[in-house]
Amino acid sequence: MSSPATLDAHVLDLAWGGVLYWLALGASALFLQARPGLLVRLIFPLGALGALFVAGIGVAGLLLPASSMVLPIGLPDLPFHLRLDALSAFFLVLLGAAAFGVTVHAAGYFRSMAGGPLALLAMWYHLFLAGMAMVLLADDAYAFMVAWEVMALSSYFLVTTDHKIAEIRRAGFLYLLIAHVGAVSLLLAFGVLQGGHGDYTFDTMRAAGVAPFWASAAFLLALFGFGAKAGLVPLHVWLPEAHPAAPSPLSALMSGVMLKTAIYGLLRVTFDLLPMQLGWWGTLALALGLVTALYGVIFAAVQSDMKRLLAWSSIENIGVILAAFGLTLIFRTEGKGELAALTLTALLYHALNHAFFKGLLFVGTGSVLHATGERRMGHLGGLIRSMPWTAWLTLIGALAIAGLPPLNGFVSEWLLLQAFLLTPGLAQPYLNMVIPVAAATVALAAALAAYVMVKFYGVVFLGQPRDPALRQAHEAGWPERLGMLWLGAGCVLLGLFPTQVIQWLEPVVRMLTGQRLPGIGNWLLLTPVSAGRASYAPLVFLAGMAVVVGLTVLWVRRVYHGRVRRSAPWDCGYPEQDARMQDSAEGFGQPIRQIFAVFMRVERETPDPFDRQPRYRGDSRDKVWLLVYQPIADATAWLSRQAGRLQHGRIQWYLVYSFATLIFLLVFAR
Amino acid sequence: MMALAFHLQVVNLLAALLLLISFAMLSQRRVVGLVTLFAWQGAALAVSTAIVAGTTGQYHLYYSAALTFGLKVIAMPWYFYRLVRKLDVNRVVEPLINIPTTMLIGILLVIFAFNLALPISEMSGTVTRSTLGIAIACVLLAFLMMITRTKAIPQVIGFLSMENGLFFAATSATYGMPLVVELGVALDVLVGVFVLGIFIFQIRETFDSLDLKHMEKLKEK
Amino acid sequence: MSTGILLQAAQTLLAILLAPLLMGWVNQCRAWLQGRSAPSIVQPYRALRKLFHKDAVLAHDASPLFRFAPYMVFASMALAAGIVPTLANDLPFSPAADVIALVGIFALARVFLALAAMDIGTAFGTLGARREMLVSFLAEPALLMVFFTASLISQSTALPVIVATLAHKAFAIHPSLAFAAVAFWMISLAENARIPVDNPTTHLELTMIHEAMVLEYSARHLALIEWATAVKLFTYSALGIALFVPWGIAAQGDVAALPLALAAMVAKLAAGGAALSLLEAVSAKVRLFRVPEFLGTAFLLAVLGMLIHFLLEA
Amino acid sequence: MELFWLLGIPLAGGVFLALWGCRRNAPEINALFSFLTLAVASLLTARIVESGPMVVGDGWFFIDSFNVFLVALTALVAFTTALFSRPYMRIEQEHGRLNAARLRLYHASYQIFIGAMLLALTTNNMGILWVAMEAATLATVLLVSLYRTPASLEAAWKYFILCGVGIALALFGTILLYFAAEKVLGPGGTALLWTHLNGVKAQLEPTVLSLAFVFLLVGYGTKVGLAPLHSWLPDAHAEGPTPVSAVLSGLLLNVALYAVMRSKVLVDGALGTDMAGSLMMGFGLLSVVLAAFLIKRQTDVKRMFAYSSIEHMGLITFAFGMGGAVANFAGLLHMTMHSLTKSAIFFAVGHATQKAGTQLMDDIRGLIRTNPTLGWGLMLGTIAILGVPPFGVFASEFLIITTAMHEHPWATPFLLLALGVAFAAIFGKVQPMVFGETGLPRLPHQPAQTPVFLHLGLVLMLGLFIPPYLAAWYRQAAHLLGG
Repeated sequence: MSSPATLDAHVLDLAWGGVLYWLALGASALFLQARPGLLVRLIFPLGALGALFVAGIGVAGLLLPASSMVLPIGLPDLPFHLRLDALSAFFLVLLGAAAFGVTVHAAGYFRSMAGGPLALLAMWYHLFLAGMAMVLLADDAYAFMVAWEVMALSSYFLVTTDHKIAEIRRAGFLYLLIAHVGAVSLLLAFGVLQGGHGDYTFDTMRAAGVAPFWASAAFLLALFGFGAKAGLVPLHVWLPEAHPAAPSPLSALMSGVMLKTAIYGLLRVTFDLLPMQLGWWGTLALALGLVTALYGVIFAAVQSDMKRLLAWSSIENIGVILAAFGLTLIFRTEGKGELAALTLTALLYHALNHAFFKGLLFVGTGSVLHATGERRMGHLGGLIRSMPWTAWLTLIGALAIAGLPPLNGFVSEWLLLQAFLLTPGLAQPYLNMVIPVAAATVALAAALAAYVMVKFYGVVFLGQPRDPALRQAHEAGWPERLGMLWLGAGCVLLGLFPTQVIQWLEPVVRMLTGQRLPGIGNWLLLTPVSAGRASYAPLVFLAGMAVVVGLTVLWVRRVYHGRVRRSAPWDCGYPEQDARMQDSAEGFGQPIRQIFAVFMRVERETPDPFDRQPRYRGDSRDKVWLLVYQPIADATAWLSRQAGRLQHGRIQWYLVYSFATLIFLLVFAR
Repeated sequence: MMALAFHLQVVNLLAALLLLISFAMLSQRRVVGLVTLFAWQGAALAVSTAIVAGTTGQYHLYYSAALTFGLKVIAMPWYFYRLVRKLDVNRVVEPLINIPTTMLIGILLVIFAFNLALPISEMSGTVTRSTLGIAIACVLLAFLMMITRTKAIPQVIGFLSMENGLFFAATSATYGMPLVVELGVALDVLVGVFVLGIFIFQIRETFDSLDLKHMEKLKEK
Repeated sequence: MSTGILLQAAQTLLAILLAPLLMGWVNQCRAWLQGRSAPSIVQPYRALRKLFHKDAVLAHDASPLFRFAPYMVFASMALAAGIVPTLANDLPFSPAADVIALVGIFALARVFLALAAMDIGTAFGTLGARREMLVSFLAEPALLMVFFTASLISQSTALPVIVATLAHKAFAIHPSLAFAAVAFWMISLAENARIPVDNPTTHLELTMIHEAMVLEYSARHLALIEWATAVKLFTYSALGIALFVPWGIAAQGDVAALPLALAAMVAKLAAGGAALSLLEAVSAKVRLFRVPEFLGTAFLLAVLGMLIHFLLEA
Repeated sequence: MELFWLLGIPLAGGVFLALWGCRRNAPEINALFSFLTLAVASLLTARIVESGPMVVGDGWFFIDSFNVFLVALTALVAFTTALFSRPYMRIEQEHGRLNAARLRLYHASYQIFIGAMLLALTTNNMGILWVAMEAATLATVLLVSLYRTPASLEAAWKYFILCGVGIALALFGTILLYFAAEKVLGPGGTALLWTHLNGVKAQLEPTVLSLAFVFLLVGYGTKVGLAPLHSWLPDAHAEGPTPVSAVLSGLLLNVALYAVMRSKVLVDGALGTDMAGSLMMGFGLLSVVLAAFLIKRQTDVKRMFAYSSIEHMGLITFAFGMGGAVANFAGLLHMTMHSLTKSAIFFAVGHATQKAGTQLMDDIRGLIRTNPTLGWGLMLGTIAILGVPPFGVFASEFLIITTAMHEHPWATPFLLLALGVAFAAIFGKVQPMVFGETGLPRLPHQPAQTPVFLHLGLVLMLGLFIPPYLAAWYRQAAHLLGG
C-alpha cells in the first residue's frame, strides 16, 4: 500500500525537480554570457534532456494515481500546491516530447545568432519551459497564475528578441496586452470559484458548490481568459503577429505547446473545478470553435509569409480542438458519456498531433529562414533540391497537418468526425440541426487545410527558386535535422499506432468524463465504438500502399524499362519561361480571397504592365481588427480625452473639485 | 428661555462679526482692504478666545488668544502690507464670479452650514453652542473666496481666514484643543506663511506678476 | 478467409483492369452522341501500352517527388478500388479503411499530384495544381457529407455495412439519399475532371485543370497517371452504385452470387457511363469562376441531405 | 528609547545639514543619517515584533504592528532614496540645474521631511498627527520648487494651496473628533489620544463622527491623491527632483492613507455601519478608473508614473474599503509593494531622463542599448508595477481582485477595464523607451543601480515567498484594521 504512495510522491518531486532543473539552466545561461559557443552547445542540449525527462515523468504520471505536494513558497496562507494527475501528466508528455525535438533543433538554430543576446535568450527560453511545466503542475490559483504569467512574460521577451524592428515590438506589445487582460479575467474566474475567506487551492474549489449562475460566469470568464491565450476568434489578433516575430523554435513552442496549456486550463476548470456543466456552454464553445477553425484556415490560405501562414493554421487547429471541447460538453450534459469520452479522446489526440506537426513545420521554416534569411514565400522556392533533409521532413509535417492517412493528423480528425456521426438522438432538436452543419464545417476546414499545405509546401520547397541566391542555400545542420527527425517520427508513429495512443489517453478521459471508450480494438485495427460501426487500420493501410507501389514499380521495370531522358521542361513548348512565371503565394490565395471576400479587407497594388521591375503587393487584412479592436481603441481614446479635460491646469477649478466633493459628501454621505 | 449671560452675548456678537467680516472679504476687491479685514477677523477671534478663556477658566486658551493676536493681527497683516507695497500689487482685482453671485452662493452656504451644525450643537455641552454653525460657515466662505480669487495674495488670505474659522470652531465649540496641538498648529501656520512669502517672491520674480492665470501651464494637452 | 483474400485480390485487379474499358466505353458513347466516328473501346489500353514503351523524359531539375508521385497516385487509386465493393461485399481489406479513410485516400492522391505538378515550376503546372486544389476543397467535404448521409442511415461508416444495410435490408425510401445522390453525381463530375467542371479532351491549356497538372509527365509516369484516372472514374462509379443502387452485390462469402453480381455490375457501369457521356454531350463547360458555385451547390445539397435525415428519418 | 532616536536623528540631520551646507560630502552625510534612521527603525521593529504594541512618552506615542511596519518601510525607502539622490544630484549639479545653496536646502528639508513622516506615524495624538502631516507638506513644498523653473513653481503652488486646504479640512475633522471625544473622555490632552479614543470608540457620538470622517477623508484624501482631489499630484511629481517624486509616491501617500485608516477604525467602531468603507471603495474605484484613462494620454514619463501612483493608491483604498482579513492584508501588502516598486521605477526614470535631458517619452529610446542595467531596471519595474507575476504587486492584486469578485462583483468590471487600459497605456509607452534603437549618450556618473535592484529584488522575493514573521506581522496589522 505504502510503496506506490511513496512512489507517487517521488514522481511529483521529480517533476518539480525538472522544473527547477530548467530554472537552473536558465540562470546558468547568464553566467555563460561570454561563451556563446559553449552556451549553444551545452545549455540547449541539456535543456532538451530535461524535456525528455519531463516527458518521462508525464508517462509515469499517466500510469500512477494522482499525487500532490505543497511547496514552502507562495503566499503566507497559500503556499504553492502541486498536483500530478492524469490530465497534467498527459500535457506534460506533450510538453516534454515536443520541447525535446524543438530544443534539439534550437541547439543548431541559435548557433547563427552567436554574439546576439544569446545568454538572455537561453535564460528566457528555459524560464518559458519551466513556466509551462509549472502551469501544468499547479494545484492552486496563485501558483497557477504565477506560472501562467511567467510563461507569458518569458515568451514576450523571446518574441521581442529582435526588438530593433518596430513591427516586432508592436507584436510583442499586442501579445502581452491580450495575455494580461486574459490573465485578469482568469483571476476573476478564480475569484468566483474560490471558497471565500481567501482559500484558493483547487481542492476547495472542487469542494465549493457554486450556483449555476456563478458557475456560468466563471466558465465564461475562463473561456475568455484561456481563449485569449489560445487565439480564439476574436481574441486571435496577437497570434499571427507574435508567432512569426519570435525565433522559429520559439514559434514552434508557442504554437505547439503554449496554446495547449490554454486548452489544459479550459479542461481543468470546466471538467475538474466546476461542480456542474451546462449544455449551452458546449454549444457556445462549439460555435466559437468552428468559427475559429474556418476563420483561421481561410486566412492561412491567403498569407504570403510562411510563418504567418503557419500561425493562422494554428488558429484553425485550436478551433478544431475547441469544437471538440464543445461537443464533449454537449455529450456530457446530454448524458452520453461514451460519446463524450470519444470526443475528448479526439481532442487530446489532436492536441498531441498538433504539437508534433506544427512544431515540425515551424522548425522547418526555421531551418529555411536560417539557410536563406527569407520569410516571404514570394522569394523562396525549389529548396527541395538544395536542402532535401529539411524538405522531406517538412513534407511529413505538411501531409500530417493536411489530415492525410496514414499520418497522425488524419486519426484525430477521423475520431472527431466519427463522433459527429454518433449524435442522432440528442434531446434538444436544435442540436440535431447544429451537428450536421458543424460536421460540414469541420470537413471544410480540413479540406482547406490541405489546400493551405499544398500552397505552403509547393511554393517554398518546390518549383524554381524565385531568387537566384536560393541555389546556394545550405542544408540544415545535424542538430536541426535531429530535431525535425524526432518530430517527424512522432507524426508517423502517432499515425500508425492509434490504438496504443488511445489506451494511454484512457486515464485522462476516465478522469474527466468518468467514462471510457466502448471499444478500442486491437493493436492493428482501431474501432473506437464497435467493429461494425467504424474501423481504421493504418498499418494495413500503409502495408497495402507499400505493396501496391512496390508491385507497380517492379512490374513497370520488369515488363518495360527504366530509361529516362533529361531535358528542359516542356511547358507546352514555351521556350523562355522563368521562375517569376510560377504561381506566387498571392496567386494561390486569390481564389480563396474571392470566395471568402466577406471576412477580409483586401489591399493590393498592381504594377503597370510596362514596368521593368514590376512589384505586386496583395494584402488581406483581418476585418476583426476593424470591427472589434479599432472601436475599442477609439472609445478609450475618447474617454481619456474627456478625462483629460478635468485636468486643465486652473487651480480655482481644482479647488472647486475639492469643494464640490466636500459638499456632496456632507449632503449625501452622512 | 432666559437671556444669556453678558459675556456669552459678546461671544455670539463676535461670532456674528466674524461671519460679517467673511462676507466683507468675499466682496472686497482691493488687496489692502482684504488684509485689513483679515486683521480685524483675527482680532475678533482673539477677543472671543480670551473671553471664552476667562469665562470657562481654560487658561491655556489665553496663550492661544495671545498667539492669535500676535500672529494674525500684528505679524501677518504687517507682513502682507509690506509685501503689497513692495510688489505693488494693490489694485482692483475682479474675482472670477461677480460679487452678487458670490454673495448669493455665500448665503446658501451659510444656511447649509447652520443645518449641518444644528444636530451637533444640540448635543454640545458648551455654553457657546450656536457658534459652531458660524465656524463652519466661515470655513466654507473662506473656501469660496479662495475659489473666486485669481491672484496669489488674496488666495493666501482666504486660506488663512479659513484657519481663523477653524480656530474659532476649536475655541467656541470645544474650549480649544490641547495646548500642544494648538502650539503645533500655530507653528505650522507660521512656517506656512513664511514659506508662502518666499513663494510669492519667487513667483513674482519668475512671472513678474502674481496673477494666477500665468500658472495654468501644467495641464493635459 | 483465404477465399476472402483471393476475392479481394481478384476484385481489385478486376477493377484496375476494367477501368480503362469503362473509360473507352464512355468516350465511345460520347463520340456517338456527338456524331463522330467512335474510337475502338479498347483505345485506352493501346494508349497505355504505347506510353509504357516510350522513354521517360524528365525536366532537368525534377525532384524525386516528381518521379514518385505517379506511383503514389496509382497505388492510392488501386487501394480505393480495393475498398469499394464492386462485386462482393465485406472483403478482408475493407475494415482497414472506412468511407472517411476513402476520402482521405483520394485526398492523398490529389495532394501528391498537385505537389508533383508544382515541382517543375512551370506556369501551367502550378496553375493546374491551384485549380485542382480549389475544386477539391469544396468537393471533398461534399463527398464526406454524402457518405455521412449514407452512414447515418446505416449507423456505420464502414462501406460493407452501408452496402449491406442499403442492399439487403428491407427496401425503404430515404429522401435524404436523393439529395445525396444528386450531390454525389455533381461531385464525381468534378473529381473526375469531366464536363462541366473540366474537359478531359481539351487541348487549350488555359482552360485545363487536371490536364494542366500532368503536362510535364511522359511515358510510363503519364501512363500510370492516366490509368489512375481511369481507375478513379471506375471507383467513383462503383461507389455510386454501392451507395445508391447496391442491389446485386454479393454478400460476404457468397461465391455463388458472384456471376450474377458481375453481370449486374457490368450492366450498371454501362448504363452509368452512357448517362455520363450523355450529360457531357448536352452540357457545356462552365467558366472556372463558376466552378466554386457549382461545387458549393453540391456541398449544400449534401448537407441538406444530412439535415433531412435528421429531420425525417432520425 | 529607540523612538527618541528615531525622531531625533532626522531632525538632528536636518539641522546639521542646514549648517554643514554645501560642502562636497553632504550627500554622503545625508545618506549616513538616513542609514542611522533605518538602523534605529529596524531595532524598533524588532522590539515590536517580539514584544507587541507599546505606548511610550506617557501616552503621546503609540506603536503597534500597523505603524511600525510603515515606519520600517519609510526608513528603508528613505535610505535607498538618499543613496540614489547622491549620484543623481551630482549629475544635476553638473548639468547646472542646481546650485550649492539649493542642494543644502534639499538635504536639510529631506531629513526634516523624513522626520515629520516618522512623527506622523508614531504619534498617538490625532492632533499631532495632523501637525506632522502639515509639517511634511511644508518640508516638501520647497523641494518641489527646487528648480525654480516656472513649471516647478506652479506645481509647488498648486501643491501647497490644494494640500493646505485639504489639511485644513482635516484639522476641522480632528476638531470635531475632539469635540465628540471630550464628552466621553473629558477635556484636556488625553481626549485626542488614539489609544483612548479606540478604547471608547463605541460610545462616541455617531453623527459627529460621521461628519468628522467626511472632513478627515476629504482632507487626508487630498494628500493620498484620491480622485477628484488628486489634481496637485501629477504636477508635483513631474516637476520636482526625482528623489522627491520617489519619496512622495513611495512614502507620503502611504502616511496620508495611514491617517485615514486610523480614523476609519474609530468611525467604524462608533457607527457600526460600513459607511466609511463604502466611501473609501467609491473613492478608490473612481481614482483607479480616472487615473487609468489619464495615464493613456501622458507624454511626460514622471507624470505618467505619478498617475499610476494615483491608480495604485486608489486600489489600496478600495481594498481597505472592502475590509475583512484578506482585503486588509492585501491592502497592506500592496502598500509595501507599491512603495518599493514605484520608488525603484522613479530611480530608473530619473537616470533615464538625465540621459535624455528631457522627460518626454518620445525622446527617450532604446535604453538597454546604451545602458542595459538601467533599461532592464525600468522594464522590470514597469512590469512589476503593472502587476505581472512573479513580482509582489501581483500577489496583492491577486488577493484584491479575487476578493472583490467574491464580495463585490459589481466593482470588478471597472477594475478589469482600468487595469487593462493602464497596462496598455504604460507598457505601450515604456516598451519603446527601453527597446529599439537609440542615439542617447552615456551618463557621466555611474548611475545608482543598487537601490533599483534592491527594491525589485525585494518585490520579487515577496511575490514568491513572504517570510513567516513578516506574514504574521501583516496579519496582526490587518487585524488591527478590523479584519
